[in-house]
Amino acid sequence: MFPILSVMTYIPLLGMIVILALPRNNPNLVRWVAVVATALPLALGVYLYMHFDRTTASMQFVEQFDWIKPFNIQYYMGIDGLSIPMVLLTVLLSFLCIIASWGIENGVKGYYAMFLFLETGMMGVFCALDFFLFFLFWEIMLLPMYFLIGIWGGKEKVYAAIKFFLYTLFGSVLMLLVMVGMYYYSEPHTFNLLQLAQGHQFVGKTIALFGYSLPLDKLFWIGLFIGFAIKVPVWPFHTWLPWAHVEAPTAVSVILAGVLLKMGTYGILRMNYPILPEATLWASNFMMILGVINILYGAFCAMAQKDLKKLVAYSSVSHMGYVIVGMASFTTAGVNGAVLQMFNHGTSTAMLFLLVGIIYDRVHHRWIVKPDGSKGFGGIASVVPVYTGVMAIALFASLGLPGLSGFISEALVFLGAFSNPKFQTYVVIGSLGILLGAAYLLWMFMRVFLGPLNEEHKDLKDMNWRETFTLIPLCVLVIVLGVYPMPVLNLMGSTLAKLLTLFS
Amino acid sequence: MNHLMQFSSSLQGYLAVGAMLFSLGIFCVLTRKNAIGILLGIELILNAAAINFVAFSKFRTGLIDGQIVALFIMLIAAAEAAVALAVILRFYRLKQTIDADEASIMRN
Amino acid sequence: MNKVLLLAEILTVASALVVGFHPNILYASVFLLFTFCGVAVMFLYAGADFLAGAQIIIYVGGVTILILFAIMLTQWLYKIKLADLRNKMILPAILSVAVAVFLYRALHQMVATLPLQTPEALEKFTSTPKTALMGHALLGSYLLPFEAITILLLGAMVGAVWLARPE
Amino acid sequence: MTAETLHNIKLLAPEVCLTFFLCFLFVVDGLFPKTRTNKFSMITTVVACIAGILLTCKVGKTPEAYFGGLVVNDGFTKFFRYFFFFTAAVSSYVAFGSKEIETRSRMEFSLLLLCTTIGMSIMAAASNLLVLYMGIEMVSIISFVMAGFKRDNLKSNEASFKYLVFGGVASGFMIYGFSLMYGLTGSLNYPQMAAYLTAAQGNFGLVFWLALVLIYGGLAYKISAFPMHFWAPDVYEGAPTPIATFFSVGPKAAGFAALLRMLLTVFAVKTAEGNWQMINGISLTHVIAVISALTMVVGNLSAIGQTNVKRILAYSSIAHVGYMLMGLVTLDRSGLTAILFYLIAYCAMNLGAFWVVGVVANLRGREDLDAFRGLGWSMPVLGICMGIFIFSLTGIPMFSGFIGKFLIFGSIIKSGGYLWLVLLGVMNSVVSLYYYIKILKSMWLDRPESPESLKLSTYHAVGLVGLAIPTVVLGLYFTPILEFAERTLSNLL
Amino acid sequence: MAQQALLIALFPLCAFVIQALFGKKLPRHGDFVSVLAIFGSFVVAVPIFTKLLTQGHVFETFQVTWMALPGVEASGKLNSAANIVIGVLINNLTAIMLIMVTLCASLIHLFSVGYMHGEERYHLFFAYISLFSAGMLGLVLSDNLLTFFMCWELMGLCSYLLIGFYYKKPSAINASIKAFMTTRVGDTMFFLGIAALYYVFGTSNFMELYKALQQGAGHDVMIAGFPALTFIGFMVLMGTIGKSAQFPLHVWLPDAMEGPTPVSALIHAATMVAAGVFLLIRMFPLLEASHTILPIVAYIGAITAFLAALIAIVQVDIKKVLAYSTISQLGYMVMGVGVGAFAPGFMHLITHACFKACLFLCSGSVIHSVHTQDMREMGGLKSKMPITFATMFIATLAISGVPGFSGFVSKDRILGGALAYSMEHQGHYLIPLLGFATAGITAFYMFRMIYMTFFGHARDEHKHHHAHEQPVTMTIPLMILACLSFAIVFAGPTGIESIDHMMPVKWFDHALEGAQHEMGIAEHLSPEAEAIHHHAHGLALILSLAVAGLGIFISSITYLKHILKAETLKKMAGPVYPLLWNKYFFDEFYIGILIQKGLLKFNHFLAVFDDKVIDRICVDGWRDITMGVKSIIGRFDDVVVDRIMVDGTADVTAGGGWVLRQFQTGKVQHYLVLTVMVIIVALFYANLGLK
Repeated sequence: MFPILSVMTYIPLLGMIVILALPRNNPNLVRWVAVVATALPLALGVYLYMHFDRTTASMQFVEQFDWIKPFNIQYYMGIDGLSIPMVLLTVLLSFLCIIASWGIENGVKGYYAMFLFLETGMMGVFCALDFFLFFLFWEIMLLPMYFLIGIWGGKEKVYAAIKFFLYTLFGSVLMLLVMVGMYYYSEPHTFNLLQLAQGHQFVGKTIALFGYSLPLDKLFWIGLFIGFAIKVPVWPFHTWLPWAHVEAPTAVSVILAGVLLKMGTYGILRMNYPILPEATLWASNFMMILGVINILYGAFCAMAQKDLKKLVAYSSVSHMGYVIVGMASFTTAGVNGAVLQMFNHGTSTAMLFLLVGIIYDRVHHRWIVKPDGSKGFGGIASVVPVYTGVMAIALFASLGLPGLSGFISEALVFLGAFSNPKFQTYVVIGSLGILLGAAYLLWMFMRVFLGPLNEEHKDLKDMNWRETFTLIPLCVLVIVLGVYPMPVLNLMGSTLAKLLTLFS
Repeated sequence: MNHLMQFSSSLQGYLAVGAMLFSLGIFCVLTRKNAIGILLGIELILNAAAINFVAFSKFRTGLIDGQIVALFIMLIAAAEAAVALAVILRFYRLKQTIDADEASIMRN
Repeated sequence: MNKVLLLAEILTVASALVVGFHPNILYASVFLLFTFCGVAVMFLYAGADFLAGAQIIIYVGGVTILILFAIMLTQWLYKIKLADLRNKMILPAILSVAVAVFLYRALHQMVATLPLQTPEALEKFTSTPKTALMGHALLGSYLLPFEAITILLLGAMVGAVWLARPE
Repeated sequence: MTAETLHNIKLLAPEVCLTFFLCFLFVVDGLFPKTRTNKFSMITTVVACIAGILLTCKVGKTPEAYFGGLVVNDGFTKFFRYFFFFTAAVSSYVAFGSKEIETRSRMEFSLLLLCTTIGMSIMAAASNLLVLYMGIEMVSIISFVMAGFKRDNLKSNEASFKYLVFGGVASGFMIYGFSLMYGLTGSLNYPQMAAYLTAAQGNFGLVFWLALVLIYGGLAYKISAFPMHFWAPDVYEGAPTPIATFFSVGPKAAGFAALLRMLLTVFAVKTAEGNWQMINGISLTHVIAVISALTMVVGNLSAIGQTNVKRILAYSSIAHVGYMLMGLVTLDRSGLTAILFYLIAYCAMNLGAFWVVGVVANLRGREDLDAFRGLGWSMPVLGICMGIFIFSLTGIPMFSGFIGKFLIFGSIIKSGGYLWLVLLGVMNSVVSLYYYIKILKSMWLDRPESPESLKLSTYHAVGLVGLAIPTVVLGLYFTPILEFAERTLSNLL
Repeated sequence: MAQQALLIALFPLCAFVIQALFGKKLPRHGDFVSVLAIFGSFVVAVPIFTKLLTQGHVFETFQVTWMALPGVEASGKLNSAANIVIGVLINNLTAIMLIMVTLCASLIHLFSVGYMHGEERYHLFFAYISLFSAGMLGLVLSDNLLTFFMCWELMGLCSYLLIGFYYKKPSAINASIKAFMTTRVGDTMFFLGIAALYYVFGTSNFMELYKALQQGAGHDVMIAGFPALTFIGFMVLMGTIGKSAQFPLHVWLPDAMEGPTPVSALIHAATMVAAGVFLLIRMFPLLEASHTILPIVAYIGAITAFLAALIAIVQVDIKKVLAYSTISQLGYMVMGVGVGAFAPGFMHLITHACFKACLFLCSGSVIHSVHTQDMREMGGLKSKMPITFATMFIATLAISGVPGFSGFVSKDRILGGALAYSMEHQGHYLIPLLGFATAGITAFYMFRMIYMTFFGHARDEHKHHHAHEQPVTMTIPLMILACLSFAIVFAGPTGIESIDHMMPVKWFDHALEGAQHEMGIAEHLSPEAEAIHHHAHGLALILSLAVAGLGIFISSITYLKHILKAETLKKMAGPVYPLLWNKYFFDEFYIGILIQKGLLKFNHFLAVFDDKVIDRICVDGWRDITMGVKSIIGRFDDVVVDRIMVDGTADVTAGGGWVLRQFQTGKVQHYLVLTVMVIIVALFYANLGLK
């Protein structure tokens, strides 16, 4: 069988090698190679979408063979309903970001090489079904990300990059421990995620720490959760995010917000849920509280921001809170909503970041209110109407306006979460986030786009064809999925249904 | 006195002298500011070990392997002293001093 | 006979004390020589006749002279006073005493329990000349270290020459 | 010469080869002083490789004791001898292009390097206290000279002096400890010592512990573990870079070889399932755990805030010793396999990292972080290789350093105890990123102040890539090495 | 028919898409697209309405699965229990709403063609109102709360866009954001209500809900400590409060008058604000089932009606007067639903839509003509704009509750219902009291408006001079809407039941009876209750006539005849006047205290907290701790470890290894001291272990 997932994963890597071999003085060639190297996975992604069997919860397009025998490590790739939306998101956003990065002028080779490497890592994470392989890809992503932020980022790039790296590494070493622990405490020893998920292996076992005997599965759960929570990011592990998002170049912010954050929640659904269902139930209350805190905290912080990009960054914190809430609800609607929200947030935030990047390219600042208190923008709707229009769509999608994609997922999340009698109070509190989301986004919209025109920006140019091209697919997705979400929802239904049987 | 003489020829006596030399060697190494002084301390420590080996060779095993070790200790001490003095002379040539505390450009 | 040994031991320890405490490095090195001599006597009484000779030749004839040469070459050293050392002596002294205490306790305990040679065997051991035995051992069962030390000495010599040789 | 002696000498074929070459060098140099060139180093590399080949061809494969039990030849010894020859070969290859080693001192350099290599081999093979002492002193004394090899350089001289004093005292402690151990057990040979200790049923008294502590002092000095690590940063910083490269890998591994062998054959006995068990009355695992923890904490924390890259790497090498010691805690095969694997991984990545420092030192004449500024952009191969080494040292997956840590942590988790140590270990690897990344930051994230076109010579590129490739490959596929390490351990005598 | 009915919403939606994408390039900027679309909707709505008229009853549904959310049963089979099904529900209420909305919207579209002529972003205006119409019609057609809510929000969006249509005007954008946010408070709670409903009944479909309620479902469920039905009812009520601008979330509506006048007419008078009431009507069975909610609804309505009416008295902006009157009238409707006068409430919704649309369009006509909204600058326009005057006067009569006009019919019935309610339930006398008072006040301020605008002398000659009657496209809608303000359209020529029953026009009542039957709330009153109701309605008729008359009378003597000076009234009111002028300080409270003092402060606090506390202390904090330790250890050094630390440099960078690095003094003997110390400690430990 054609190893489609591996091909999708490694084409960018191949592209990276080709790019590194190209001469330094021809940036356009480098760019086109990158376009090809991301367009091919995108095309294969479309193929996947067409041929994905929506009726089964089992793994599809599986590739499995032994890799490291002594540890029973396998090269095991496959996708199910949980991974495929993420895979599609990854290939789409990567492709768009390559195009959106056309304006990078220095170190073009390095930039695109790193970017393609990043795509390989992301694809791998979503396809890997062996914990070791997963972890490998998980960490691989860190390296290009560090360089992308650190080299092509903004003023505080170095701090941001190091912070990102340190935080994530902290999370991943915990994950490493859990991985090793799971290997040795499973019978037979395995890293295979599907095998680990069989038979509630870790329930009732204990491990000693400083003389205390701790329940193994809960310990594993916490370790994994922290590892993933940092990526999501769940409060209080979120402080890397504003830095990384703000300092990163536009396309990298898009990938960060669009794909990387999802890895956290994906990981929780892929590992914590099926492998440690008892511990997951045990921790559901805790997750729910964190989710609600995320929603509110992110929203409150976003409201206080003066930097456009930071605002969007904090809005991501808030929106990822919905995902956590949905996941923790253990209801069909909630979990479906959560996964859908992962996809939808990917598209809408990608739009927002792209848009912020576009304006930043033009005026080289992003202040809603400048640090000295004067207006950063104001009234630019009249000079850049198309831009404003697209921004409005992104914004309304983000704040969950019906008819746009954000609403569906948020609605499902809340419907689901409310259907679990344990969590109704949290949902009531969390719903404040809907309100606040509208508040900070509209307030931002008002201050930036509406009102009398700030004369500084009267010569602002509207979007060019390239920028429009990057945004159109996302716009279409946002609207289409807002009206009819089934194209994405039906991918995941069976898988999530099966997942939920563990908790009924 | 007799008792003392008894003691001196016993294993205890040898070990006691070894221990004294060892302690004094440590003291010497730690206190001498003079680089050569440190070397003296090291020699004391090595001699302490040699005494022990010789003593155990006689009282404990009755074999000469302990004495062989002592011989090697001596040889190594000589080699070490040669290298050490070369280093110290070089040190003196570069710094016009052999104060061990002066050798602290690299720290923290 | 035991008197000589006792005297040698006292000489050894006393000289070592001087080595440890005398502010003048020259005196210290000269007293180190006495220590070595004392140790040589002790070796002799422990049945290590060859070793005693080697001790005199290598240490007294070699190492100490080398040291004295070095001191002469760096004659600035006469100026060192005890006062220079004193302010750093408290902690090392405490440490050394602690080491000594531990050694005492340990060795005391050890000697009491250790299976030792019988007096007859001791006597026999002491009276056996060791030179031939040592020679056989060095070229027999201890050939490897013997060969190794030649390489070591070659290396040390080459190295020392490289370091000490003027440009 | 008896047949037995010949048999014994055959065991030493590689070392004899080295010795012959060493004497040859000495003689040639003495006869034709004008012939001194850098090529000596290259020839030394070749000779070290030949020694490796001899080791494969001439040395018996069955585990056996030689020289009446003074040394043993088993997989373990062989493993380390390969390791040392490789290290020596790489080091002299590095030295070939280094300006820090003067042309006129090439003979001395090669000679001393080979002497040390022979010493390390002896250390790894030693099954007798005297031989071990010989080996250690051989490595130490020659190392003192090597550290001060740049004889007109203050730092180098200072390094040499510190190394000398510290090493002299440490070996003094150790030999005193040996004497006590000899007195206690009545033997110098490991098997007899083990037999006595086993028979003593734990009634050793304080003197045993005293001897143990003192012996540990000597060995810890060799591997620069806590509390004998103080010399390492100063010496590495002062020593010429090719020599520091060698120090950070070779003698350290030799120290590990000695430590492991002594621990496993004297203080522990093999159990039926191929693991080891401490002799009754000696439970050192807790102590090892504490030492390991302290070593890595000290190494990692001290490295933060350093600006000299060589010093950073020196501290990091201390930290790595801490990680490796973790593998000893459980005393089972997986842990020891992990240590061996870690050594291999560490060898490649650390040699590589030091090499890069050497290249920069040649280029700029200094090796602080500023000297690295923007070098990634002017010399991408150097930058990429350094990235690989650094990430590997940090323990990021896809690189061999990660696999090393994975195996080490795995072995402890498997045993079910010492979870705190593992936690500390992973936290330390996070902390380590903090200083490692500073190097990469300088190389890639900072731009060079003035654009300069630099070119990395093919000679360096070949070497660096040659070390980077195993670093990556071992990170992705490590089965053969793992099996090799397993085999190595399985016939430990 | 239900499928075709979808076209009603789809036409404007398509118009929106066309306008938004290509409007600028179309001839006339595409206004015809929108107008034709909404007329198309009207045309499609007409057969449904005629069916209602002819058959007295319509009921059609059409459903599709929108989201399939498979669940797994114990057997491992997938099921579709959690699927989300949406569809169209056409019943009597729908039919009436559809015809009303499409008609009003069509007329307003038509009016806009003239009113907005030449405006910047003309095409977008039409796009927005098309989208709005689509939203409203979609809401009316929805058979479930989820799509209902989506359309509801969509209207909120349009409201936001249209209020802020003049986006360069700060007041306009402030008003738009205020409107959106205020309604969103209600919306959020409404959504929670939907979620709760979904939880309790497993559906959000109206018909299924009614059925479940009739079977007594949902009574024993608790949500967050409240009985589920009360919780849902309250949340639904909050939705209404937000959307229909009820007390205390009414603040946005007057500000919404910043939008173009047709928008005010369409959204903030006729349709969108009525959606809240429509929601209450749709959910009436649930409200009734919960028992505790209805009185709250009634009080909210009554209080809103009264307070808003009072504010309207002091307004000088013609649109603001109408805005407050809208709030007040909406209060009536809500009160009507609250007291159980379900049919009159709905009727008032419809009648109010017509006459209020008329009023707004008239005011638009006036504004368009004199270019001001301040009534103090108007006056004497009667002769200049006769058609406008006539139509506006008719509508004013309707709203004031003059017999023969539509407003009278519905208002009288609501008041009757309120009175009956207070008779049935002792203690609730405040509801009818406020209702009647409001009726009087309404008459007063409406006539005040008419008098100030059209009668008397021109207070601003210049503006008066330029005033002129509007073109036909604008007057025709006025006339049609004025015609709909007559009582005969809904009930009978006078609207007084006892008179009209001779020649009954009973279609509305029939339709409502059918609807009530469907919803399971058909009243079967006991004879006593019947008597009370009869009695109350009689009394209410007299009272409402009296208060309306009184209001008109006072207004006339004050503003027409100037017998009573407005200033005198102001003085009589005393401190009440400033209270009214400042709209009870609601805005100050919300914006000044809640938002600026509370929310924003909190946000900044959190942002700082994030930056300073979490980041600095928890993440970078170890540095600070080390810095602290540094000073303590610094002293320790001098005494104990002597010089080991002396050379410790003060300029070492702060870091975790600071302390450790102090041991690395560079002096080899220090190293040895430390080493020996450690060895001794180890020995000590070993010694202890031996004992």
